[in-house]
Order: sequence, then structure tokens, then C-alpha cells
Amino acid sequence: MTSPNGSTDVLRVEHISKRFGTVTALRDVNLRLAKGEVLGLIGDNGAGKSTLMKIICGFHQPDSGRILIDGEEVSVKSVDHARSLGIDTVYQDLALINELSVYHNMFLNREPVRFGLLNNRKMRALARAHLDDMGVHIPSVEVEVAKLSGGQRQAIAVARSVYSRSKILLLDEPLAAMGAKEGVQILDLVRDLKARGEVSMMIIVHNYAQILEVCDRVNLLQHGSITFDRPTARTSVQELTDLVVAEYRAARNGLRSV
Amino acid sequence: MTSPNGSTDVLRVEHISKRFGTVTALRDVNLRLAKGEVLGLIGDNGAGKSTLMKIICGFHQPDSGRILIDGEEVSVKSVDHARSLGIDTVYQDLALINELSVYHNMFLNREPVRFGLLNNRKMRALARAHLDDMGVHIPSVEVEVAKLSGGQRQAIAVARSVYSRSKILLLDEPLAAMGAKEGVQILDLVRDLKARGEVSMMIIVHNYAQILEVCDRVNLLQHGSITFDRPTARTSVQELTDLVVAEYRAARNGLRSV
Amino acid sequence: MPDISDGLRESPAPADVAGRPAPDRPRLLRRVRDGFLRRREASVLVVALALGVYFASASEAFLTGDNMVNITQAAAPAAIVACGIVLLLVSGEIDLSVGVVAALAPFMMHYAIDFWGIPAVPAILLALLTGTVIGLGNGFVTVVLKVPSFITTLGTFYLVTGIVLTTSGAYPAEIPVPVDNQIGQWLGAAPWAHLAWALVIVAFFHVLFIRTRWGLHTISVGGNLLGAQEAGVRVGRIKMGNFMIASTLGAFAGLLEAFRVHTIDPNLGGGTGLMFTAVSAAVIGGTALAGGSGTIIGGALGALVLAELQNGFNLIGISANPYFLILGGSILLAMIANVYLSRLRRAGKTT
Amino acid sequence: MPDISDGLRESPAPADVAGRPAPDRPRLLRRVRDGFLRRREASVLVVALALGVYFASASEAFLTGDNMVNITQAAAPAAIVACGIVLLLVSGEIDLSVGVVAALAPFMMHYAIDFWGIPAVPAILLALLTGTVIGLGNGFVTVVLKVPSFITTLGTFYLVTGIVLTTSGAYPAEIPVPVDNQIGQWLGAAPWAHLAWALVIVAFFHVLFIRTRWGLHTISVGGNLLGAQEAGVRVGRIKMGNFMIASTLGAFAGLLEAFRVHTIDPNLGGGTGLMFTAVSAAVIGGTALAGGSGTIIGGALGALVLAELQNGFNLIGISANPYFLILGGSILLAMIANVYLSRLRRAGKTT
Amino acid sequence: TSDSGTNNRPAASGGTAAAGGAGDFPATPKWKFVMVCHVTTNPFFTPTQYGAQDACALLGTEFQWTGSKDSIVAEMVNATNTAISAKADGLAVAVVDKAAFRQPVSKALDAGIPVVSYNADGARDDKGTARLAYIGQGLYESGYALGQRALEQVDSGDVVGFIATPGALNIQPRIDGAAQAIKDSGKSIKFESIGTNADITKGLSIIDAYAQGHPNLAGMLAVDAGSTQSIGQVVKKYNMRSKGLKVAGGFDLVPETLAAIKAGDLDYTIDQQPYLQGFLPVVYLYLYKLSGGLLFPSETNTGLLFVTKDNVGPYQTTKTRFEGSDTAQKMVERSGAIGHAS
Ligand SMILES: Nc1ncnc2c1ncn2[C@@H]1O[C@H](COP(=O)(O)OP(=O)(O)OP(=O)(O)O)[C@@H](O)[C@H]1O
Ligand SMILES: Nc1ncnc2c1ncn2[C@@H]1O[C@H](COP(=O)(O)OP(=O)(O)OP(=O)(O)O)[C@@H](O)[C@H]1O
Ligand SMILES: [Mg+2]
Ligand SMILES: [Mg+2]
Repeated sequence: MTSPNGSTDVLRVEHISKRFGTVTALRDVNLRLAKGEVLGLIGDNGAGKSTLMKIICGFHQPDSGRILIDGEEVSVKSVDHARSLGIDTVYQDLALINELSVYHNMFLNREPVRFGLLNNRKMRALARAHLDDMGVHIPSVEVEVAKLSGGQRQAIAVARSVYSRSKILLLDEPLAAMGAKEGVQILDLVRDLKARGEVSMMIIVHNYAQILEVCDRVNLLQHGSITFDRPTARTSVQELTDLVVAEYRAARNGLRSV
Repeated sequence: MTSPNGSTDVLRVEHISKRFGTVTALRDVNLRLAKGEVLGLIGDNGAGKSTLMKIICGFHQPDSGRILIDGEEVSVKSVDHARSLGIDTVYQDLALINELSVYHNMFLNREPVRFGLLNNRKMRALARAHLDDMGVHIPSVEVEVAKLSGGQRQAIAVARSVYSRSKILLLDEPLAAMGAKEGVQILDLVRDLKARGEVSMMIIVHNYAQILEVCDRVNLLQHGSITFDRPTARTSVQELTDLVVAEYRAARNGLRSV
Repeated sequence: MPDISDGLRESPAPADVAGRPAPDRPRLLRRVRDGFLRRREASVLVVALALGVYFASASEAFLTGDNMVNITQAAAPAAIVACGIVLLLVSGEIDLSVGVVAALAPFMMHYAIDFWGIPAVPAILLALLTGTVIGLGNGFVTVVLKVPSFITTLGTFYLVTGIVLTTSGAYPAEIPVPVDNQIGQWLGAAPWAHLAWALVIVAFFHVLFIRTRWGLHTISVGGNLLGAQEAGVRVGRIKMGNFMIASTLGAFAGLLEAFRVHTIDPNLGGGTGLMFTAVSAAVIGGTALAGGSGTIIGGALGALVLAELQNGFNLIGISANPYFLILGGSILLAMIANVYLSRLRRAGKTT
Repeated sequence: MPDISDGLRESPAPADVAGRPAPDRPRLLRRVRDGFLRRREASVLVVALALGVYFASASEAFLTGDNMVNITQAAAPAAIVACGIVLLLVSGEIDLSVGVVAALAPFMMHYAIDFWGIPAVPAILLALLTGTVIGLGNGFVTVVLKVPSFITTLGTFYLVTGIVLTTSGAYPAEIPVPVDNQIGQWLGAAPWAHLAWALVIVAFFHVLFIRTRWGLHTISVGGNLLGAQEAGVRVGRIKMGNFMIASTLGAFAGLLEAFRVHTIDPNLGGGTGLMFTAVSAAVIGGTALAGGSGTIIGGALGALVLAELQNGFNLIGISANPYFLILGGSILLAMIANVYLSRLRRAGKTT
Repeated sequence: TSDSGTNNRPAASGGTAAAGGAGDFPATPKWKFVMVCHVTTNPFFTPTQYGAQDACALLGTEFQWTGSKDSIVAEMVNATNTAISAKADGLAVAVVDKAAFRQPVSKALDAGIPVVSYNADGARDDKGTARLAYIGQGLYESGYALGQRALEQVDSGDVVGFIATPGALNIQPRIDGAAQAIKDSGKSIKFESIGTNADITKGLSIIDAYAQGHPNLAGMLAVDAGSTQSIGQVVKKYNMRSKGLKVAGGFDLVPETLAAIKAGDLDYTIDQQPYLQGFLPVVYLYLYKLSGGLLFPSETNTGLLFVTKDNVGPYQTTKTRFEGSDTAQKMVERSGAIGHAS
């Protein structure tokens, strides 16, 4: 169970399959994540990236296959269970509760408590600090998240996990709604986390430049299977784009030239 | 009321301001969109981009200022009213109805009708064609959108407007969740529309490379006002990034070197 | 039923990504069966049929024509009102006053004919219109003044109750002579009138719900209010309209019932009783209380299930006190079975 | 009230992006006022006070101590049950059976003491526990078997009604001797017992709701079920717990009422009556029927508003038939005012 | 017929009335009496309210009709307590629960408010309160009479008793009384009580279903107006008279019930003279107040009358306040001999 670089993989996914009714979302997926590694996962829309992530974090149950954490097989029963195993997730749909304030959302299900009561003061202070860290401006941490802009909402979801001190972070398009500045800032944060070497991350990103900036390795998920796995050092935006887009480009250009 | 290039502006926004409670989202915003032009709108998260869009499309009412369509002042009373004026919008939150099928969502509030009954057959066929056009694979157009992946959902929202034959299209981060291939394909679609010259578009995008690819002009919204307006031909990704990110980069690097 | 559940378990896979070829079983049969199973009403229908089979075996009177009339008469008012309630619930609202509107409508007809000298047909239309206007009022207060519909219609409930009681002196009236004839027969006195009206109305609203823009927009409004607004759906109009539909149907059900029981009773509808039955029927039929999804036919079948339970146990002759016990138990059992069936259905669904 | 509405219109702007400096009015006063206005219960409180002022001017008996006891006794059971109902509604569920559980609980106490020879205090605990167990059953069928709670608790409603009627012979029983003493006084017979219990329970659940993880998770579950699940909130546990809370509070309210009216009546909660009043109180207080938001104190104030209306119009001497008319009209007026006030409040809110 | 209106003002003034007083009674304050009922909107009590209204018009007093709509004791207690707080001048309470009203009635009496009970007076073994007098006919007793009368026509077989709301205090005692009467007779009759519904439309369906499931019924009884009228309709619908049904009867005088009696589908219905249950309490309370307590309200049995095919005529042909079927004041002419036991 040791990865090429000699260290034990914190996460291994083996032969995972998943169907929704008649839709096969994942077919015999294998994937590994080394300690301290940042893995980029790319693929077409509907390729099954989010589904894979939701299986690892216990939200979905796989139809077959197994998951190993630190080399030990576990059946991740629920999101709560995954958290107790040190896995935390930023969902593509953000999983925010519109009715709650920014700071309550940021600490949802991980609320600091004092004498059985919520420690709101602490949550507020930390929430403000985290958002400042990410360069995201929000009118007030007490406002309901329903009233926030798309990027502000995403920042909250990202902050929720990134500051959770989990050992495995799964980030599903964490930068999709972020502005240029905020995107850079969050990538910096990811690099900081990586530098400390305690956290392993799997990030789904559609922007290949960003992938190359922070990831150690990149996997391509196509039609429910991993079809490409290479260290970022040995690939380029062009290669990745070609892998995914070339086919279409060619067809399109052919069409145009007709 | 003629723009520098001699043609009449299809859309002018003058001195628009908007507050939400104590949050000032927009402050004296001026903006214009020429016929056939594609305008890129960029800005930090929470800068007010979506708010501006929602005012133009009649979802919000401005506190002050006015909107001119084809040189005539109109007060856009509702989204429905805006549509009748030829304005259509892709919202950042997509505005999909989870409970409805893909094809019903795609034609929401613009359903083809025969003898008073929905023409489902037509909707299904068109929906399939549109999605194929955009290169987005979806199990079936009859599935409820709740079951789709993030990118598939966005594709539906984009298709809804892009194929609406409106004369002004407002697209709020239409590529945020799109994969590389699908993103390219949608940008191609935008270019096709532009080539036909009938549609004017305002697109909010955080990815500056994409902006330069399709936009004629780019506006920067900062803290509720337009602070930068230049044809894309006379700017670059670097300049835009510097405009927005430089400040932070400098601070960050300063911090690092400490 | 081994056949059905067998079918439910199997998953035909034309849209399968893996491209598994479709098995070469007779296609038409399969399509009919799939078509049935894909309908969300399928499970309630199975429950309704199963109850029918049970009661038929428990009492031979169950399947007699007379008793069919009785069941349809018991089910029809709830089914009719449920059409309106489904639309309202789906669009995210509720109407508590629909049952007392049912009580008011026949009184309006009575006043119009006996006190104001209005001829039969206009009097009946006036009675229906009263319902429409009350619905409009509910819609106005809810949509424009933004009072939650539960409270709006609670207020209307008391208001209309008060109107019925004060104007009638809380005393029943007789069916006016000008309508106590063929008209009355058509409107509820004849044995099969209830069934006929229920079928027509349910069919109409079923088509309205699934095949018109109104239905689609009703779902949109209840499924994602903000999204519907963003898409330009005229949210207020949809809600108001549904309030008016529900109230008018309430008035109509009241007329049907008044003609059937041949008296105009201030307590017709049992206060919140009819509303309660209709909401129960809607929810049993698969309509979500929280809005966004539902079915008209399901609501009608829900009303049928409730009517069967009521009729069957009374046919058997369960005494007053244990009756409730048995009714409660069977509602729970039937609905657990219903949920189980629809889970099977979903598991076997194509999409 | 010009002062208040004046205040409501003004929007203090500490978080203003434009950085408008805060006006130099006395800060403490402003903070107290803002704190009040920021609370969503503010508008219902204003309505409750306004009603109080109106009735006090219409009848001098309104403000007497005796009548205060009347009002608190009328409001307390609904306020107590509303605590549970608010939690349930916020988490996206409902309990129709809570009123008949209130009827069952005192009978359980009666059976335990008089038939099974259990001492007073354990018998009372047993009565409460009966409620808890019924809540657990409701939760199980709803959460695990996935029957919509409206239907689950409709079944439970009939089931428990049947249990009450069959075991009691549909006849009232007397308060058992071992509790017809100081215990009974504490539990509802003493004039101010209702108020005391209501205050304690409302305060407890208010804190539970706004200051504990339970409350937060209740909101999450009702506001965004999928999101809450994704965040790892134990959705099933929250819902089950809230069912148990609601049913237990129903049982407790039933005991209070039985001791107060000094009889154990099979019709104690009036079937769905108590549930209806509690849900109305919750919604009046600002709880959304569709889940995701609500307030405990609002629910209690809602119960107070309803009790005031009932008491006030009775005091003035309105007879039954017009009473409903007037009640309906005033509910509508009061709630339109309420919505108007809370819109003013929101307009003036800081965030 | 004179229509002196339904307002509450004193009717005709004749003789030498003291200034402002009714008739030749001295001037009195406009006393306000509160009547607490268990089913305020039930048609049974419509004539009761007219009776109270007429008495108030006669005597220059006023009354309030309140209580519970759905026989909820707590609501009645609330209404009673509120009346005491409002310092009502007199109280008439339908004491449907022997334990619940003891304290409120005592409290009223302590406060100097005279209290009578009407329509219901606690349980058989315990009148439950210290009220000054009872005006009415016991619910249980009337139910007992219902059963006894049925026994005149039935000796064996199945008899069913329909009750709209099992456990409700206004009718549960009636059905218990009927059951007891049949039990006391020692005849081999199987009596079963069946719940119908407060909503008459549901009730009719339920009675219809029961009749179909039990075609050999010997008797059908009901204890509320809705169920009674529905029995008549079902008997007619299935022509049960020709299938061994020996007796059908119930309570109250709503039009459809009277029509069924006339047609012979129902044998009898019980008239409890609800008008008097409203008229007399007001008169008694007035006299008590007027006489400073010297004229003590007297126990009054308002009686119970079986309306049958023989005497249903006048009930049907004339709509009157006395039966609740009309609001207008008018004199009902009658002629001929008055029926009596020989
Ligand atoms: N309905 C609302 N109520 C209150 N505040 C709002 C509302 N809508 C937007 N805001 C606030 O207005 C500001 C601008 O929001 P807007 O959505 O326009 O930003 P944006 O430029 O689109 O940002 P993003 O790139 O993150 O989408 C934000 O601070 C936001 O919190
Ligand atoms: N709950 C569900 N029920 C049914 N089908 C589902 C469900 N979730 C996902 N799917 C289907 O599974 C496939 C994979 O979806 P998934 O969300 O994993 O894609 P993705 O790779 O994350 O795409 P994107 O880049 O658009 O987010 C899609 O075709 C989607 O429609
Ligand atoms: Mg995804
Ligand atoms: Mg935005």
C-alpha cells in the first residue's frame, strides 16, 4: 500500500462503481491520494467527479468497490462518519443553509460550545478572521447567507472546510464562483496548507491553469473511469486541453472549413 | 445617444444606485452596450455585478437612476416585462426548478403551446438539439434537473437564454461550472451569435482569458461603481489581473518576504 | 401481486450509459406497464385496489352497486376539493377555509332563491361565484398583503363560519323548491352524479396540471419561488388563481353535498373537516405539503382510499370507539405500504 | 405608537459600505431599541399589546387579576404545545396528533394510579412518557419508513383517539385522589400555575432553539435538508427528537388542563383543536409552515394573541354566532398589521 | 301574527309600568346574563337562543351565548370564568361534566352571581355543582327514553345507535342512556353504537354503509340531529321498512327529520323543548335578581315530547322560533282537542 514516492497513501479508492437508476455514474474507479499530496481531478460535465467525491465523504454509498483510509478498509457510513475519519468536503452545491447567518453556516455541525450553549462570540470572531484571510468582503458575518453574492457564498463553504483541520480535504470546484483576486487568495491558502504537509487534498477544477498552479498530480475522469493520471510537472495546460477538447475542436474546425 | 462607433446603444444604464438595507450594492453606475457588442463585466465578489444585472432584467428595482433601451427610457417593471423588451438573463443561481424535467426547465415561461396544451414533443426535441449543440451530455431530457451534475444544470440555464432569440442577453457567470470542453463550446456559441450581429450581450466572467476571447469591451465594477472601461483589443489578461489582484499580490509577497 | 412487484424490480435500460441492449420481451406490454409504473399515482392506486379486495372479501355488500354509489358519494367531494388543494399545496399555499365555503355556497343559493327571488341557475352561479370571490380575497391578502396563507385562511375560516351562522341562525334550511328537481338531480341528488362530476373535474384539472403552462408554473412557484420569479413566471397571478380555483371547487362540492343530503346544513363540511380530508387525500396521493410536487389523480385516489376505509369499516360494523383505533392503524399500514410500493416503483423507473 | 414606527423607519447604519457615520444619539437607548426591533417577534408583541390596549379600553374587567389568570390559562396550553410545534415545523414536519396525546396523558395517569396502583409521581411521569413514546413512533414512521408526517400523525391521531375512547368508554373520569392535592395545584389547578409553567417551558425551548446546536440543526434540516445532510447533520435524529418533544409537551399540556378543569375528559384537546391552535400560534408568531425558520417566543405570543381575542370578545359579550365573524375579521386585521409592522422592522434593520 | 321583531328591547308595554321597567316591574338595570353552552352552534340550541332572546326582550335584559363550539370543557370553563370576571349578572351553564364546573360555579356564587344549569346537570349520581336550579331534561334520561320507546316496537334482534361525535358531552350520555334502557329491558337485543360524524354529509355515508352491511337490523336510533335525519334518508333509500326494520327514531326537529316522520321512514323523534331551556333560565335569573334572592329558581323539567306521524303536522306546516326553524315572531294557531292519555 505504498505509493511510488514511498509514503503510505492516506486514501485509496478501489474498483468503485455507482449507478443512479439506469445512469452509470462511476465504473470501476481507482484512485489514490498520498499524504500531503494535492490531487487535481478533471473531466467533462457529468463525468462523475462529484459522485466520486460524495462516495468518499460518505454521502453516497458505492454499489461496489472499497475505500481505504491510511491503508485500512473502511465503509464510510455517513458524512458524520467521514468527518470522524478526518475527511471534509466542499460540495459543489455549497450545502449552505440560507436561513442561517454566515458564521453559523461556517461552523455548521462543528459548532464550538460552552456549557452546552453555542459559543457565538467565538464563531463570529473566527468567521471574520477566515473571510479576511481569503480576501472576501462580506457586509457582516451576521447576515443570512441567502443575501450574499455567489462568490461570497462559495467563500463561506470553502472556509468551512479549509479551516476544519481535517487530514483529507475534498474540494469540488471551490473556485467556480470566485473572483480573480479571491481565487488567487484561496489558491495561496491551499498552498499554505500543503506547505504544512498535514493535509491531503483532492480538488476538482475546470481551469487547468489553476490545476497546474497547486496540484501535484492530475487525474482525468471520463465516462465514469479514470483515464489519465500524471504528475503535473510532466504535463501542461495544452496537453490537458488537448486531451479533453481536441476532439471537439477538430470537429468544429472541420465543420467551419466546410 | 450614439456610441463611439456610431451605432445607437441598445442598452444604457445611467446613474443607477441600489441599496439593500444598509448595504450599498451599486452607486451611480453608468454603462452602455452597443448593438451586436459583447461586453465583459468583471469585479470582485460582492462588487455588485449580479445586482446590476438583476436591475437591468427587472428583477430588482433601482433606488435611483434610469435605464434606456434603444435610446428610450423604460422602467423595467418585472422579469416578464424585460422579456417583452427583448432582454433575457442567465442568473448566477441558474433559476432552475428542481422538480421539473430538463426540457420544461429549458422552456420555462416560454413554453410552446398547441391548442392551449404544452407542446412537450417540440420542447423535448429542441432541448436535445440545444444540449447537443453545447456538447453537454445528459442522460435524458426527461430527468428532473435535481438529479443533474453542476455543469449539466448550468448548461440548461444557459441554453434557456442563449436560444431565446432575445436581442439583449445578460449572462451571469455562464461558464462557472462548465468543463473545459463545454466551456469552449459555449464560447463558440457566443461567437456564433455575435457573428450574426443581432444580439448584444453582457457577460460576467471571472476568467480573464475567456473575456479576451469573446468580448469586445470590458468593464470593471469595484465597490459599486464602474472604474475601468476599455476595448479588449487594448488590454490583456495581465493588465486586468494587475488591476484586480496586484494590490493583494504585493501585500502577500511583502508578507512572505518578512 | 408477484407479477407487479417483479416488474417493479426490473430496470429497463434504454438510456443506460453502458448501452446494455433492451431485452426482447413484447414491447407494447412493457411500455404499458412501464407507463403505469412511471406514474407516481401507481402506488396509491395499488393501495386503493388492495383495500377494495380486502373489503370485498370481508363483506359481500362491498361490491354491490348501491355501495359503489355510496363510496363514490363519500369520495367525490373530497376528490373535487382535493383538486384545488393540490394546486394550492403545490404552489406552496394552503386554504383552511375551503370547507366552510362549502357550507356557505348552498346557503347563498338558498338566500338568492328564497329571499332575493333570483331564478335557479343564476342563483347557483352566484353560489359558485361567492366561492370564487372568497378565493380572490384569500389570494389578495396572501399575495399582496403577504399574510401567510395559513393565517389568511384561518381568518377567512372564522369569518365565513360567522357569516353562515349569523345568516342562518345556525339552523338548517331546506333545499329551495325551484332547484329541488331535475337540477338538483344533476347537481348531486342522483346516485351517480357525484361520480360523474368528480371524473369530469379531476380529468380537467389533471390536464390543466400536467399539460398546460398553468400547471407547470404552479409547480415552478412552489418548487423554487425565487427561481420562478427570476424566470419571469407571474407568481402572484398563479397563486391568486389557485386560491380562486380551490374556493370555487369548495363551493361546488358544497352544492353537490347539499343536494345529496337534501338539506342545507350550517355544519356541512364539518368546519375544517372537509378541508382536512382533502388535504389528507392530497398528501396520501403524493402531494408534498411543502410545495413543488403533487398529482391531481393521486389526490383523487387518496380521497378514494379514505372513503373506502370509512365505508369498509362501517360496512363491517366496527363500533364507535374502536373504529378510530382501527382507522388509525389502517391508515398507518396502508401508507407504509404505499411508500414501500413507490420506492419499488422508483427503483424500477427508467429515468 | 408614532414613536415606535418612527424608529422603525430609521435605518441605523453601522455596517454601511458608504461608511456614513453613526448619528450621535444616545447609544444605549438605540441599542436597546434596535435589539428589540431586530427580533422577529417584535411585531407580534406589538399586536398583542395593541389588542391588550384595545380590550382594556373596551372593558374594565380586562385588566383585573382574575382575568389575567383567565388569559394566561387560555394561552398557556397552546403556548406550551406551540414550542414543540415550532420545532417540528421548522424542521419541516408537523404533528396532528398532539391534541389527542393531550387527552390521553391524563387518562394514563388515571389508569396508572387508580387501576395499576402506581404512586402519584411515577404515574405522572408515565403519562409524560406515553407522549414521548408516541412521538418516537411518529418519528420512526416518518423518518425511517418515510411516510409524510402529515399522514403519519393523522394515523396516530385516529389511533390515539381510539385508544382514549375505548379505554375510557368515551366518558370522563375524575382526577385521582392521590394527585388531587398539592401536586394538582402545582400542575395546573393553582391560578398562576399555567403562567409559571408556560414561562419556564417557553424560556427553556427558546434557549434550546437559538443557543444550542439542536436548534441550529433543526433550522438546517428544515431550511436545506440536502445541505444539512451534506454537512453531516444527523437529520433523522433531529426530526425524531422534535417529534418526541412535541408529543411530550402535548402530554404535559393535557395534564395541566386536566388539573385546571378538574376532570379527565376524552375530548380534552378537542380532537385536532389544540393542535390547530398551536399551529396557528406558531404561524402567527412567524414560523414558516414550509420549515426553516421560526421563533419559540413568537409562538408563545401567537398563543397570547389568540387567547386575548377569545377572552376579549367574550368579555365584551359577543355571542357565539357573530363571535366567529368578529374573530375572523380581527385575525385578518391583526395579521395584516403584523406583516406591515414586520416589514417596517425589516426596513429598519441593521443587517 | 305579529312580528314584534327580534331585537332585545322590551315588547309591548301594558298597564302601569314603573318608569322604564318591563311590564309593571320597577325599573332595573339592564342585567346581562351569560349562557354557557357546550355546542354553541348546534342547531338544537337555536331555539334555546330564541327563547333567551324573547325573555330578554320581555324583561329588558340582555344575554350572551358563549361556551365551546366543539364540546371542549376547558373552553366552557374559560368562558364561565371570563363571565365571572366581567361581572355578569347571572349565569346559566350546561353542566356537561360533573367535576369541571364545581369550582367556577362556586366562584360565581361567592361573587354574588346567581347560577342555574340548563340542558345538562352533571352526572346521574352527582349534579356536580352548587347551581341554584336545573332547567331542562337530562341528556342521559332523554337517551333512556329514546331506548324505552324503541323497546315498544322491538323485542329482539340488532339495534344500532348512531352518535355523531363519540365522547362529546352533549350526546354521549344520550347513547349511554339508550344502551342502558335496552340492557335494563332484559330483551335479547344486541345494541351497538356507531360513530358517524359532526359533518352530516359524512354521517349520511357512514349510516348508508352500515345499513348495507347490516340489512337485517331491527332498529336504528340516533342521538343527534344529523344522524337522525340521515337514518330517515337511508331507511327510505333501501326501503328498510319492508326488510324487517321495526323501529327508527332519534332526536331533534330539523326539516328533513320531520319529512321522514311524515313519510313513515322514522317512527319518532324527541322534542326536548329547547326553547324553554333558554326562556326559563332568563326568567328565573331575572326574578332572582329582582326579588333580591327571595324568588329562588325552581327545578324545572322542560319535558320530552315524542313527535310521531300523528303529531308531526304542526311542526311541519309552521316554521316557528319555538323550534328554531324561523326567526319571525308569530302566533301559531291551533285548534281541536289536545291529545292526551286516556
Ligand atoms: N437580496 C439581497 N439582500 C441583501 N443584500 C444583498 C442582496 N443581494 C445582494 N446583496 C449584497 O449586495 C452586494 C453585491 O452583491 P452581488 O450579488 O451583486 O455581487 P456580485 O458582484 O455578483 O458578486 P459575485 O461575483 O460573488 O457573484 C453583496 O455584498 C451582497 O451581500
Ligand atoms: N442523485 C442523482 N440521481 C440521479 N442521477 C444522478 C444523481 N447524481 C448524479 N447523477 C448523474 O450522474 C452523472 C455524474 O454526475 P456528477 O455530478 O458526478 O458529475 P460531475 O462530474 O461532477 O459533473 P460537473 O462537472 O458538471 O459537476 C450525471 O449524469 C448525473 O446526471
Ligand atoms: Mg460536479
Ligand atoms: Mg454575482
